[in-house]
Amino acid sequence: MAQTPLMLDKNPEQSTGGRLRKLLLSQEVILFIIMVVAIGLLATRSDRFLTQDNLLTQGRLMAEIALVALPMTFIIITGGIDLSVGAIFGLCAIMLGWTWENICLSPIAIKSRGFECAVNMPLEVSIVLAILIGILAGLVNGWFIVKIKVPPLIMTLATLALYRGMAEGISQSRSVRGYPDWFYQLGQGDLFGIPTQIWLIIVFSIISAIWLSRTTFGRSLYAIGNNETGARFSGIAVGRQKMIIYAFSGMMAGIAAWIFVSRVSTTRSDMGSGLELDVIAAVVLGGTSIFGGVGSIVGTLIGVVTIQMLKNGLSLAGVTGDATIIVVGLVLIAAVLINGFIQRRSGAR
Amino acid sequence: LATVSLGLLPAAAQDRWDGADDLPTNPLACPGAEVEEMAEGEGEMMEMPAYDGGAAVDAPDLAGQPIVLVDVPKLIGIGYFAATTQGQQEAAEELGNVTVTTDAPTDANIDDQIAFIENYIAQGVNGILFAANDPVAIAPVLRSALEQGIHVVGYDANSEPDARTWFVNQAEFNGIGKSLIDQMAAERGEDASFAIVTSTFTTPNQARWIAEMQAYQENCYPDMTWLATLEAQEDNTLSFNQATTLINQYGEELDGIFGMTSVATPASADAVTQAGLCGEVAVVGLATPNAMKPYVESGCVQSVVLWNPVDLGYAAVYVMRAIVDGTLTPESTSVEAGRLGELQIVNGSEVLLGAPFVYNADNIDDFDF
Amino acid sequence: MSELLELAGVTKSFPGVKALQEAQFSLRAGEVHALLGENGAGKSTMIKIVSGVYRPDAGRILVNGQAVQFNNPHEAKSHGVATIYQELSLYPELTVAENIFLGHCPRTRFGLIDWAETHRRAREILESLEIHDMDVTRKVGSMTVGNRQRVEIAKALSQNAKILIMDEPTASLSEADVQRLFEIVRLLRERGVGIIYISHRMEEVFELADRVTVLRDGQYVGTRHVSDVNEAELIQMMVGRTIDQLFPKLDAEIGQPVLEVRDLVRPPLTRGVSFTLRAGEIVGMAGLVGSGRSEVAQVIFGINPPVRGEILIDGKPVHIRNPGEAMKKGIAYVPEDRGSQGLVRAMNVRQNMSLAVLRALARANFIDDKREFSLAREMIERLNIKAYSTEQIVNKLSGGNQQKIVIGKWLAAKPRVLIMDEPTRGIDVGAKAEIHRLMSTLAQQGMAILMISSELPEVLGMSDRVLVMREGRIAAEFPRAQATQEVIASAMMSQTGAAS
Amino acid sequence: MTSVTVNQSNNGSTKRSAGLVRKIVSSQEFILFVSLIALILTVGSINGNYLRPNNLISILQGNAFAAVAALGMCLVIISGNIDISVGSVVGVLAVISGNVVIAGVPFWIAWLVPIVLGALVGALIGFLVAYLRIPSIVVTLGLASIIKGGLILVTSGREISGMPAEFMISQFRPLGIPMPIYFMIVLTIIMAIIMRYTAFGRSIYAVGGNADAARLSGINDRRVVLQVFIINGIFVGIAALLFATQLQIIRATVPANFELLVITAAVVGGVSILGGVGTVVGATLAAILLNAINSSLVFVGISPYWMRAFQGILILVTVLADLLRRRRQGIGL
Ligand SMILES: Nc1ncnc2c1ncn2[C@@H]1O[C@H](COP(=O)(O)OP(=O)(O)OP(=O)(O)O)[C@@H](O)[C@H]1O
Ligand SMILES: Nc1ncnc2c1ncn2[C@@H]1O[C@H](COP(=O)(O)OP(=O)(O)OP(=O)(O)O)[C@@H](O)[C@H]1O
Ligand SMILES: [Mg+2]
Ligand SMILES: [Mg+2]
Repeated sequence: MAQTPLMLDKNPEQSTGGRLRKLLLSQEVILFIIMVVAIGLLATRSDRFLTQDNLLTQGRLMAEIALVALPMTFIIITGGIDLSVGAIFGLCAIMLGWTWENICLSPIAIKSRGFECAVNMPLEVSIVLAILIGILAGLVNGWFIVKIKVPPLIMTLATLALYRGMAEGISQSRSVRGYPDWFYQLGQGDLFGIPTQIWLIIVFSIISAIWLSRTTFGRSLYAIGNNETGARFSGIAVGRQKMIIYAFSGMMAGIAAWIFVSRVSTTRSDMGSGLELDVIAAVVLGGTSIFGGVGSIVGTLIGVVTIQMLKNGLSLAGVTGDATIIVVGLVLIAAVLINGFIQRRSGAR
Repeated sequence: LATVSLGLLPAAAQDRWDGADDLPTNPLACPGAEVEEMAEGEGEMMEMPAYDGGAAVDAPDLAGQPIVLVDVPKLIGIGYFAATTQGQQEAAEELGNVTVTTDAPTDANIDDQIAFIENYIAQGVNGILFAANDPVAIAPVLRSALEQGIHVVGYDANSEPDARTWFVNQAEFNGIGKSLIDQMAAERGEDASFAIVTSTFTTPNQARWIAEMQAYQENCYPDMTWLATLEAQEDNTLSFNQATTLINQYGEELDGIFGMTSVATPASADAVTQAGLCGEVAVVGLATPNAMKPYVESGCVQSVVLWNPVDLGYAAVYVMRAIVDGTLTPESTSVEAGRLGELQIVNGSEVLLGAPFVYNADNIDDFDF
Repeated sequence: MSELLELAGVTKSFPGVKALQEAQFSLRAGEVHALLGENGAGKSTMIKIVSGVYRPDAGRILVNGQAVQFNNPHEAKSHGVATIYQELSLYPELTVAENIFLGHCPRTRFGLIDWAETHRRAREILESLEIHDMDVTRKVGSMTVGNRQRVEIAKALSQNAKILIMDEPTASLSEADVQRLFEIVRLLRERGVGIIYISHRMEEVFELADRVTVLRDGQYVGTRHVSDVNEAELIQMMVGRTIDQLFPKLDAEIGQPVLEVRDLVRPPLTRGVSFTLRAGEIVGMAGLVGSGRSEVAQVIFGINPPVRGEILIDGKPVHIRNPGEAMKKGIAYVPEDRGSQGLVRAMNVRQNMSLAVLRALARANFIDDKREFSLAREMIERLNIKAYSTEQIVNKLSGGNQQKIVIGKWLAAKPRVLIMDEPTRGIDVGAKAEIHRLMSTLAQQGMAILMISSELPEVLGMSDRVLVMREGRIAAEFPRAQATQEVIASAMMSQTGAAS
Repeated sequence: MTSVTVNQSNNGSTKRSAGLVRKIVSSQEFILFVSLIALILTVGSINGNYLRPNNLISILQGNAFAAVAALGMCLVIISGNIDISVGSVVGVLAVISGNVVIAGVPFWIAWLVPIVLGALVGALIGFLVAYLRIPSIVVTLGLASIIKGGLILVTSGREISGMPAEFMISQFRPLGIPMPIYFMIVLTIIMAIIMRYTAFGRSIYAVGGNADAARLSGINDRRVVLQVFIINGIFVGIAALLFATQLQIIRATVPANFELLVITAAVVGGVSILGGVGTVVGATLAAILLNAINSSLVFVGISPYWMRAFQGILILVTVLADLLRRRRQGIGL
């Protein structure tokens, strides 16, 4: 195609060298390098750090944040935010335990003191219920954001209080304990010698990554994040997409809550408080732009892992918790700074 | 969604003060004897249940040898746990063959606390001291510590018994409940009406204490009336606002406020002071001396109930040492704890620090934590 | 005669493009100097250099004979350079008055902003622009392109500039507004202001400019006195070839009605619109700014679904509740504001091209890169877009090339009904001719095209039929034969017509 | 909208004043004000004590220092940024000023210290955001945990007490009204004037509304952002001072969820998180309203277990009221 106006000669990105350079300078690669360097340094400080056991345990511990961070990436890419994930997490945890303990199937009723119940609620059903409630909670966010046009930040600030409050109110701040053993398998057990959580992280990450990067749905999220009007004028069902991702966020919060309850074997209404900030930190560290339009699942995972490994590695190196969060804060800022600098230099955006 | 749950409103159990848990209570006998003896008397009178704690699985025998301990309180950065740490260091120095470092999350967050303990298991320490953010949630990780031959001793906030070896109990819940109510009765009469400012309804210790207070009040001071319990997190301003709200709401009716945390108590005292109601509204509660000095000195608060957290930390280290040295076994009925002397063993696997301590204008300046 | 502004050997390149090479330019006090060139020729780049947005890689800038170097727009401003940019740059959340006086509001003696004065002066300026119907306390965000444009001009005037730069100011104005604008420009010229005027509308150049400078592919081609050149020569200079026919309307045989709308209502601006669109037919839609043309288009396209009235496709009534459904019915809409409605500017050419047809391109919702890539290449070729690669971020393309991408994106949807809102706004003669030729061919292939345009020659040149909108209704309809400047213009404005 | 286009034309000064009334009535501030009064009266009718002067004062006082911080937050949000670190900064500044005065420094210097340091911290944030182009949420998230950690590392959480009485500015009660209320009111008025009547105020809206456009029209958007964060820092400093002197003791910890409270106040107050829109008066009213909501729930005897839920609902209601209003006026968010 010699006569095409594509001025191939003038085009840096077409040459393989250019492509390679572009790849090497991509957000994810930079972050990955930063992470590797950090881990490398930490490894020199403690020989317990890069042991299989430790790594597996860390995988277990970061499950909740990782799972919630996936939908958060979607949401932030569309230029939204969900501050209520922590509260939904708590609500789902409570609903899991509460429905299991207090709901009676025949006669259908909410148990009260000395109430005779023939058929109790099966735990399986409670789990499903809890996750459904998570989805519902997410949908409520989504519905108001889309239909009533409440800005995401405000909406989820309000539901942050609302959902947490419901968790407290419904549970009357009592915690539910004593689940059957099979229930703990998920949170405390292994599969092929690897903690179940890690499998879940892998599965959901792959799904989300493909969903975001390879499908029309994913592409439309980027479009929405960059120019919502433009997206709507291009026939993209902006509202529906948004509803979906907020519901997805609620669902993952629910699943994370389930895993968490199964790991710590009790439910409390204050579970997951502050989760939102940890998740957002991981996502932005992962190179997702808080202004929307930019970001990737790979980046987010790197972000999650980096923070987790930092906390763990520093602790193993004998650094105490207060000093650790100082370092985490510094790394967060530094990483984003370096990345932004390189991105601008390479003229990517 | 909201409406659904609001339908459940009446679900709030009314037979129970807000913020009290619903575990069984055993209120102590009504006044007569002195507070201290009562509590200890209790300790002895109780027929000894069997040891129900766990044990470290084939832990190396380090009797008499240096050991490395880690202390994981609920959180770091508050006066109370600064004090327990101080006590631990003191004990470590006395013993000479113990090194203990305190490390914990910066928020009282069970998830983080678990992560910290996991880290120290990986690091490989000889013993773990803990104050649990949640008795059940913390259990699995503690059990895995025991399995890996790490001794586990709790203090301040317990876990499920089998997840640790021993728990150093600062003062039995019913003891605290009793002395708080007695204080209130002493200051504002046996028909006082009072309100409570607590941290959150989910904090186990506070919930226990409130339950025990209720039980004790109901059978010893039936004429007292409980008005309300408000949550104030661990937050100064909120505690202050809540206390102020109570004062404004109940006006004359309110005779006293119970502060259930070292945050709520001083804040309530301040609210009373700033409302100019010192003497009319009593503030009774749990708090560290430093936090209360201004109010005790100004006379707005007569006395503060608390065990000595320094001693608590101190005892915890001695208990741990005793376990390692084999001098504290499931059969023991008491354990020797340095300057604290012999400590009683109660309810199976708990070491009782002693009776709650009452600070007042005379002695409060002797303490710095 | 004194040179107010002089550029020599100015060079500026961006990654992959030499936007300007050794360009030169000069401006005298009290002259209107037109700057011509194809899309991507470097006009905007040049004026952005003059107004301190970009720093030249090489070259000299002289203001009143002294060499200057503008490090930022502020410095340029302080040298009396005021600019109206091609992409409007207003603050939607601020009021008209605030926008006009931003940064230099009249103050009280306490140094606080004097709102009464600000509003008065704002009205004054708008008056001087013959705009009587604009509320200076209204938020700009809620106004039309046309009206925002006016605010832009008022803004530039408010800082009595010595050098006024207008980058395609008339692109979004309808004839009437253009005339008003010209009066102002002439007025300013009297006052001795030097005006750099960029436009793709030849007739404007001849009507307004004293001199004209032509750029091609970033290089200086030449400067002429308007009196010494004719259109053909200028086009020759711009595109390096002659363009036979500007409005190449090929006649297609007109088939069955494809789209029919029956008294469509959607307050406030669509108040009962009916018309029919046949296969192979190009219908032009004229009207004043605010007459509701875009609104009608957007109602049909489902962006603001109608509250009353019906839409028929092939005679069958259809319900269109959102753009997605409109597309399924074979309707495509090329919006008037490419910046905010047409493009996702941070995305690259390929992604924009495929945006409207993603589902079609995809296999089971998985995007098929190959197809997407080839689609992009095909369109770049077909519309002869100046982009160095399918991966170039559209934001960095010149205005005209951006517009071509919007059109390409909708052609990709292979619509049966194509609604184009100001399709050639800001597009150079060459490209314009291409697009018009394209429209003709599409019509020949049986596509039904509704062309909203504020450029009467275009409407006259391209339409089989002309609809004239006024105040949300179809005021008149003319077959090609009877359609003339005069009848249409009068239909646009007649009695209550002229905006207040 | 078309109605809007009617009432311009140069002659109508009367029309304009009429328009003014309508503007006020249909403003977010007005809505907040009305709902505040409505709330107070309803609760008052249920429990008379609620209307006692003391309680009304407490309602104003409760969030006064949060309101002060919210004023700064408004600027930050309007300029298109956010500050997650207010809580930590307030915490650390309070401790510092406490220690300073304990160390025997004259109390008025101890008053200035947090304000000056606040400005410096603000300058740092502003520099990172404006000149190194790190998104403000990242900077402040990071800073929050840095400060928090640092605070614990240094103080290990020991309370500070024994500050001299003349230092306790929050406890002064000129005319029987607590000092924080004066601060809240005066600062709100000052900010309102700055935002409406100074070029700087305008340029904040401009930068928040369309930073590129601002740059093109010669506004130094970076300097504006820097200044915004410095001013915010000053307000945070003042809030810290009020916080520090509120009680006889200063706890060396970060006030929990303080940033959430402040941000909520700002956005409920009608500041669009998208930047470019908002009023400071609204934020102050919102801060007061939030506190009123808390205490009123106690007064009407809502089960404390359900309080947080009700707070959430009430916040949502206020926000929705504002949105409907915007809808009616056809103002996009
Ligand atoms: N910021 C930028 N980065 C990279 N390339 C750019 C940038 N701005 C302009 N260009 C390129 O420089 C060339 C000139 O662009 P410019 O906008 O000056 O053209 P123009 O004459 O204004 O065209 P039009 O009439 O369509 O506006 C184009 O090829 C464009 O792609
Ligand atoms: N005099 C006016 N001042 C301000 N805004 C106006 C005025 N007249 C109409 N509008 C606004 O313009 C919009 C309608 O313009 P619209 O773009 O539909 O008309 P148009 O004929 O398509 O004009 P354009 O040539 O800009 O496409 C409405 O949103 C209306 O609020
Ligand atoms: Mg241009
Ligand atoms: Mg239009």
